[in-house]
Amino acid sequence: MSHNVHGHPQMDVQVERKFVPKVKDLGPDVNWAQINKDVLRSLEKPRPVFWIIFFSALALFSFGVYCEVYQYQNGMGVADLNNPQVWGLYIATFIFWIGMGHSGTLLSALLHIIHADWRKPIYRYSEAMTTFTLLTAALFVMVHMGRLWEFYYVVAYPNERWTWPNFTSPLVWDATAIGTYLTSSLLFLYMGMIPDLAICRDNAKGARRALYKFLSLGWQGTDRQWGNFKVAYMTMACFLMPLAVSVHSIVSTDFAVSQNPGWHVTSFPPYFVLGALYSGCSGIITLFIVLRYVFRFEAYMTQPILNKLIKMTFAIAMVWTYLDLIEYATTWYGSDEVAKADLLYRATGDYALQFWGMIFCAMVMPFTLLIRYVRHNYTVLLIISLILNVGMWLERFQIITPTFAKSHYPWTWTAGWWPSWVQWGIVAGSFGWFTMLFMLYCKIFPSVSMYEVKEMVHEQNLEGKAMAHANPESEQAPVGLLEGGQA
Amino acid sequence: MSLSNLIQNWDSFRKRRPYEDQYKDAPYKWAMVIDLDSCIGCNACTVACYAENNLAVVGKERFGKGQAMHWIRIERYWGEGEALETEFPERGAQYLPMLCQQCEAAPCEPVCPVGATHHSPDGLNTQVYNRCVGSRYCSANCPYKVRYFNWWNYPERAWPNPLELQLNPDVTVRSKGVMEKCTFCMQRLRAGQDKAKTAGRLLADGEVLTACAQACPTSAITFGNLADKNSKVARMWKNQQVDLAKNAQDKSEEGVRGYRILEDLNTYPSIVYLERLRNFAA
Amino acid sequence: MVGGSVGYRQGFHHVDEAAGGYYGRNFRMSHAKKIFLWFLMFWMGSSLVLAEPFVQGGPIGSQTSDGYDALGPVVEQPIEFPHNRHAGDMKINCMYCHTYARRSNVSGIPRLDKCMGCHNLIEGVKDRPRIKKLFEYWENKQPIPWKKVHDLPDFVRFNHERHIQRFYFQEKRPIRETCGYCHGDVASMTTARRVKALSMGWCISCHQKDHLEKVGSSVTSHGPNDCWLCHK
Amino acid sequence: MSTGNMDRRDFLRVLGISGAAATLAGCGHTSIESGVEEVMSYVQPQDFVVPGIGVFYSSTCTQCGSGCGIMGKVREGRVLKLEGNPESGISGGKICGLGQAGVQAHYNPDRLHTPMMNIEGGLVPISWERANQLLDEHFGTKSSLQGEQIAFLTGGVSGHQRVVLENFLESFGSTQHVCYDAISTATGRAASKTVLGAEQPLWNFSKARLILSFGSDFLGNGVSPVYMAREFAKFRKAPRGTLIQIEPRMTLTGGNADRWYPIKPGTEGILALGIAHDLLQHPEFSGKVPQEVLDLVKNYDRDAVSEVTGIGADAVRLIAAQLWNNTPSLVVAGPAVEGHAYGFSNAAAVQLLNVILGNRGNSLEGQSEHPFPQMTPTLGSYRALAELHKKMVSGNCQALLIHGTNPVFTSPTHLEFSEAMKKVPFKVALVTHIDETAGQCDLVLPLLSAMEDFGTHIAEYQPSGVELMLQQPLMEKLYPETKGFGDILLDVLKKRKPQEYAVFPDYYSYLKAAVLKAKPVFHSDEPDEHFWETALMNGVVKWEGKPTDLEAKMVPLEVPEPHGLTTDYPFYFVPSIRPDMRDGRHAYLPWLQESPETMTTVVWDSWVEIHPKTAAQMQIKEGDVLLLQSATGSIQAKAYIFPGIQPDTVSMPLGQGHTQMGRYASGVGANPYKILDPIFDAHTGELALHATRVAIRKTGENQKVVKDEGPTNLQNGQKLVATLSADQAKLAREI
Repeated sequence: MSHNVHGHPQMDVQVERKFVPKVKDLGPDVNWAQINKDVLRSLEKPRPVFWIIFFSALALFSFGVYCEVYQYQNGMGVADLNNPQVWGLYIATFIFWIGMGHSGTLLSALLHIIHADWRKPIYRYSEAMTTFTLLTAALFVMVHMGRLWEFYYVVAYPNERWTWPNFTSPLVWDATAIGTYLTSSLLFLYMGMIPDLAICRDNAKGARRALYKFLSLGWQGTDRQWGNFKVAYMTMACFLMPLAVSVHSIVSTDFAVSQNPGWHVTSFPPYFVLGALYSGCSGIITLFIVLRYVFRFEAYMTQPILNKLIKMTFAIAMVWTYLDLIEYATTWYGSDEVAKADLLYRATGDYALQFWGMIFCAMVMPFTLLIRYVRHNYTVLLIISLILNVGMWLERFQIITPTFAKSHYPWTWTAGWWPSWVQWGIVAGSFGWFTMLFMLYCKIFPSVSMYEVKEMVHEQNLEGKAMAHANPESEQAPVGLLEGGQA
Repeated sequence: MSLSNLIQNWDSFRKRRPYEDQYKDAPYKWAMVIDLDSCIGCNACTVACYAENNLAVVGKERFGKGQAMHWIRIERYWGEGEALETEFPERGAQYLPMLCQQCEAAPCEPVCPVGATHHSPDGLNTQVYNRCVGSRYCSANCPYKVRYFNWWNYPERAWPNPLELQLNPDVTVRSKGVMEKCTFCMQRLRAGQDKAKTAGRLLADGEVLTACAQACPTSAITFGNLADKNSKVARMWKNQQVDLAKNAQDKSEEGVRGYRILEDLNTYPSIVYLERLRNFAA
Repeated sequence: MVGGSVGYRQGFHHVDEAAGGYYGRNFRMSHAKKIFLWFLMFWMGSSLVLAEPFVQGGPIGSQTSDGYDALGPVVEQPIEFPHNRHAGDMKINCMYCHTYARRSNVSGIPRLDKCMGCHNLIEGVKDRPRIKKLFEYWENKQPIPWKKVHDLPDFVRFNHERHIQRFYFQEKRPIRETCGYCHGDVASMTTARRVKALSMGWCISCHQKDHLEKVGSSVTSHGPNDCWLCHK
Repeated sequence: MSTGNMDRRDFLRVLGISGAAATLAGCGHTSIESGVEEVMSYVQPQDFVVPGIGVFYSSTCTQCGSGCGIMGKVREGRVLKLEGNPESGISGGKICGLGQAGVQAHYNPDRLHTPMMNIEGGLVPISWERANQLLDEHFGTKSSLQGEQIAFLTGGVSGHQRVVLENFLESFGSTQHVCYDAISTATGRAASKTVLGAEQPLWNFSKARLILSFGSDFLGNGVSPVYMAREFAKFRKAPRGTLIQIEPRMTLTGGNADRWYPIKPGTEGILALGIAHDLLQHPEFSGKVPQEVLDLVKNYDRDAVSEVTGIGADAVRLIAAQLWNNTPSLVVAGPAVEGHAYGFSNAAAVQLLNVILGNRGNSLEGQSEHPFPQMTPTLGSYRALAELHKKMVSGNCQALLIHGTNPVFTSPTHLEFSEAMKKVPFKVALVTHIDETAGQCDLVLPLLSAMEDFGTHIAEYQPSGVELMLQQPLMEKLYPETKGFGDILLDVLKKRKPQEYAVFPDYYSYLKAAVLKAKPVFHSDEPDEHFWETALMNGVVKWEGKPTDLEAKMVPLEVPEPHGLTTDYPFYFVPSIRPDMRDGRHAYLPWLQESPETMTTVVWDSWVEIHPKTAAQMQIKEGDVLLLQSATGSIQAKAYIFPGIQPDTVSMPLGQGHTQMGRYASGVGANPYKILDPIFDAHTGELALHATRVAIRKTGENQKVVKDEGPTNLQNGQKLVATLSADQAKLAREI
């Protein structure tokens, strides 16, 4: 029995799967009314830990703001950056955040296109994660600029100076790509929420009601609206997928088009994209566990879904590991002596700890996901997913810092350069900023897609009936059942 | 770089630079020769540069953080390989005045997001301070690491009154957040070129010198116009068998000692260094 | 405003069109380029709000008597120098007083003994308050603390010499037109006031135009296009 | 007479914020402004003054005694930059970093701008009226000071300043012009005088094929570094000459050597005799060499020399062979040779090589005769200070004027100079900055900077003929309360000798009259004004002269071995002289502080150079704070691992460790003068700078050494500085 009810019947698969007893993604006792109730409750009364998370994020963010203001007023020098070490943690963390965003798109767009229905309870927050990580990444573009008050010079627009940005610069591509990606992600997130916002509107009072009313754009759940919605949503999804791939490819060109040893690598675009998906997936696992607990989403964020997520993460981790090893191997048997020296320096030099830390966290740790206990113990899984992301952050760190530390020109090598507290403060602040935004989002908007979970429940029920009655007609879902307007 | 400009000059933008005879019809192409056998490492050039180009004195702490602003620095090496072979540097030290190489295919230029650094018609890497947003990508991509960033707001503290009266009015004092670099004393070139243009002629060889070349007590630095085949610098390039548009030089003659640093990175620098000589019989 | 300068105003007319801003030049472009430009502008329409506004006239001040928008504020000078008397009524060449313009980057404020050279001999006006002030400065050997009216940003190098040489000496344009490109018709003002945008785009608008190389010649060329020409 | 002067002063006036002057706003002022800045014009300038265009004025650099002609670029009344003056035979249009920094001495934010008086142990600003009153009290017509009771302590002074200064002393019947130089070469000069017949002969690099330098840093801080550097560059062109440098610590010049040998400090004379021993084996010498000399060198065979000096027997042979094969050669000695208890013999032994090799008349000649002996530079020595010190201690010195030298900072601890200062009732310092010595004076008078004052200078080293260098203001004075050195002395003289000096309203007019008086010497028949204007314009008046013959002789001498190392003090201590800091008088110039010392690339600090091998033995890492203990005292500095040093030697640069002299100098580094042992040259009585022995102890602290060099100082296989064998290069074919 395919999960796919209103699409295309896939008889052979159905036949095959008949013999595989499948755990259902959602429990049998989830009904529509319950969905609305659970999700809407998340907008009102989360567990107290929500406030702990929110306020510690706020505090972290405030510290980051303080650091940034300090840096803004005194100059970038407070970050202890110097002539070869021009980028420091800012660009490393920028890539990290950009990367984080990609999995949201993977879940919401790619899996939507291929009709993988298990994504439905978790794609909404993943998409939100994409949006907010992009916002955070965009912040780093600003933070790292020496004159951030002139940031608009990078944007192509007609102006009284008659100047244009330099279109050959990967940074301009970056700015364009991120801008497009952010806009599209935001739009995609918002579009997907419209039917749910209508539910919220119908259940809210006062200012919230006004907000939802404004945002739900008069959604009534008519056939015509559903029809248009589905087409638009699918179109967006198709548009977003290549965009996501291009964004991190472009970010990788920041390095790949440069001369620096260790950066001048042709395999960088896929390597970066996979790295992005990898860190994103582990980020989703983290948030999965957090949200599940904080908003009491146990019924929707279930073990079978998590299991699929973990499988996907593991697969991506392996491809990324492969690409990473490929990079080392090509450097090893290549003829670029400087790049070789750079690789050796990464592994044995001042930043060896970070290098081997990355190897351990991002290459070795994924294998723990093979252990059933790990997959089923949420605390352990939470820690492991965080470790994976630490590994991915270290990966970005060791792309940038050791290369600057030992570049082509020996006179300007730096030994043991280390960022100042201001950089750490801003990096920490960015985590606060993201968490704060994300938590606020979950508090204000439904972080689980109600209408799609309802679809899921309906399909599961149909499946159940199909199992019982072997009734092929059940594949045609009654349109009315998909209406989201009523509670 | 306005759009119409871009469209009009599309062909020239598309062309891979440098190419043979690129500056054949150009009035100027500034270039340099630095004779390492003449350089005695006295630092006159660096101080001259501080005086001419309003370079900030950063102080001990910031110098220690690697935030010095010397557009030209004298590097002192003890050996060529990875270890000093002898107990003592028996053949003296190796001095290298390192300044912006004004590469023809400069790695810094294409990566600047706002085009603050671009290639001027007379073959210089320009840096337009007020256009710079401070992404530092140029510096990240510069193999010679000769771009210097204003990590601090030096105008606030580097020239306490009345030191600021010494500042050269022809050179902008850079504030925090912009990249800066050697300009081949463009303010001198510009003034000279303008005068020459008014007089309806081109600059004569040696009429305008960079501050470093003018100060250098041993005249190790030769500066001039490579587009003028009769200039001293052009003759030296030819004599030393270095071609601007090549990334590997044909050295048919023996004993020529001109070379460009990190030439294999295809940067096509505008500065030729002449190998240091040592009498190994001594 | 003094009569008889109609020719100048006509002369200025096309200049002012060019100065009229960013979009003013598009009608000269080829069709394809125009479409491309419009498309680009449409595409980036949303970011237009970020553009620094191209201030055409704005709220500052009224129109000057010759019809230009006053773009700068009224600047109070230590002596209200009547340009209209000197350059307008008496038709003194601008460079008689701003003597450095043809040989230096800066046109220079006239040295004090330049003023005295004439005014020592003009008995008729010695009792006027402005002239009295002038004599006061002279007797104290004090330079007059004029205020800058056309003060370009510090990172800009504008070379008066080259512009005067090119347009006044080579192309033989009238001096009031040559100076008036950037300064407006000062001959109609008392103390100078900024009437031209003097923004980068405004400079380029002129640099991109073809100008005759010499009087009587049909060869044209446009201004240089190198960043470092004007930026220092 | 002085109207021309006043006119010039008018257009050297600063125009405040004018035309294109104020750039300090930098990128701050990013859009067009109206009515914010002021723009002023001159009232009555000369015709050549065009705003926006710099005018060059000639002058003379006073940063060191080399007397380089310079040109100052003046714009809108401000001097912006100094260049070499091509008219000057010494600078030839070139200039060193120290010279460039002259503008910073002028614009220095810590300059003294009012007279100061010591009241209850602290200096307080006073008015000139009060200062003049004090001067009048002590030096006026009613002054009871006589003869040796008054002394004038200076650094190198030449030209008319020296004339005025000595006339000033003479008006009291005093001849006590004491000239002190903390890095004096008096010993070397004496040795050269004895052996070669001239204190400072002319070195004709152009005629020499090989230079053998014993510790002479003629490119960095010799008698005329810019001239020497220019000549050295020619020496390196075809046919390329060879430089062999022998010294305990690699100097800037040593870094340029074709072959560099580290030698045990103080054994240079022995090595020279060893080389002489080798040379004299050649049959050409038989019968031509005095027996005393043969007797002298006979014991210095290669092996014996090698054992003492640490230089291999083969190397001795090789050096001798090189000298023999490359005549004419030039053998020079530097501070490393002189600074020992027998520095004189050491230096004389080195000079002996010149005599043996017959360099006299080829690469060595005498300087031309001097038309103005009264204006030649006074050359400082330590002994002069020591003698003054005796008088001060005995209470014979009643008034002391100090100018251009800083003995409290540079004299060694054992002299206890500041104690002696307390015994002098009236001490006047004429300075631009309050340094350690001025801080202990009773009256401190603010001088005009070198960019504001008139003067004439004559350099010690005159490459051809004699050049009278003119110094003139490049700018109106920054501080109205400052006064010229000559003016201050002239004011006193006018009171004491009105009949001679009352005609001169100021030092400028005195100077002009004096130079014009010398016009016949220059065989000029130009009108006075024209002669004077031309002289000012060129910045130099040249007196043609020819090199003279030297009377060289082979002097028998005794060169003892240096006193060895003991277990208490197991290291030779070599204070090095930085080309930019010299004895520390330039430490207040930020450009020089920030300019890396070439050999180590360290900035803003003092450091102890130590050989990697020694460092490894003692487990010293770069940045370890070391305590240097001599018999006299101890100081602390960071270790810097330096391969160009003899392993038994540690070295520290002079010039840092100021406690006064403004924000850029005070509190930077440590002062090695304070640990120098009281060892003096036996012949000249000069302080032996290189004779101290020290012990090193780690303090356990490690601090970052602030330097330009990165973690490696090797090229790592990149072709950065390539080296070619000299015989493969085709220099003659080069352009």
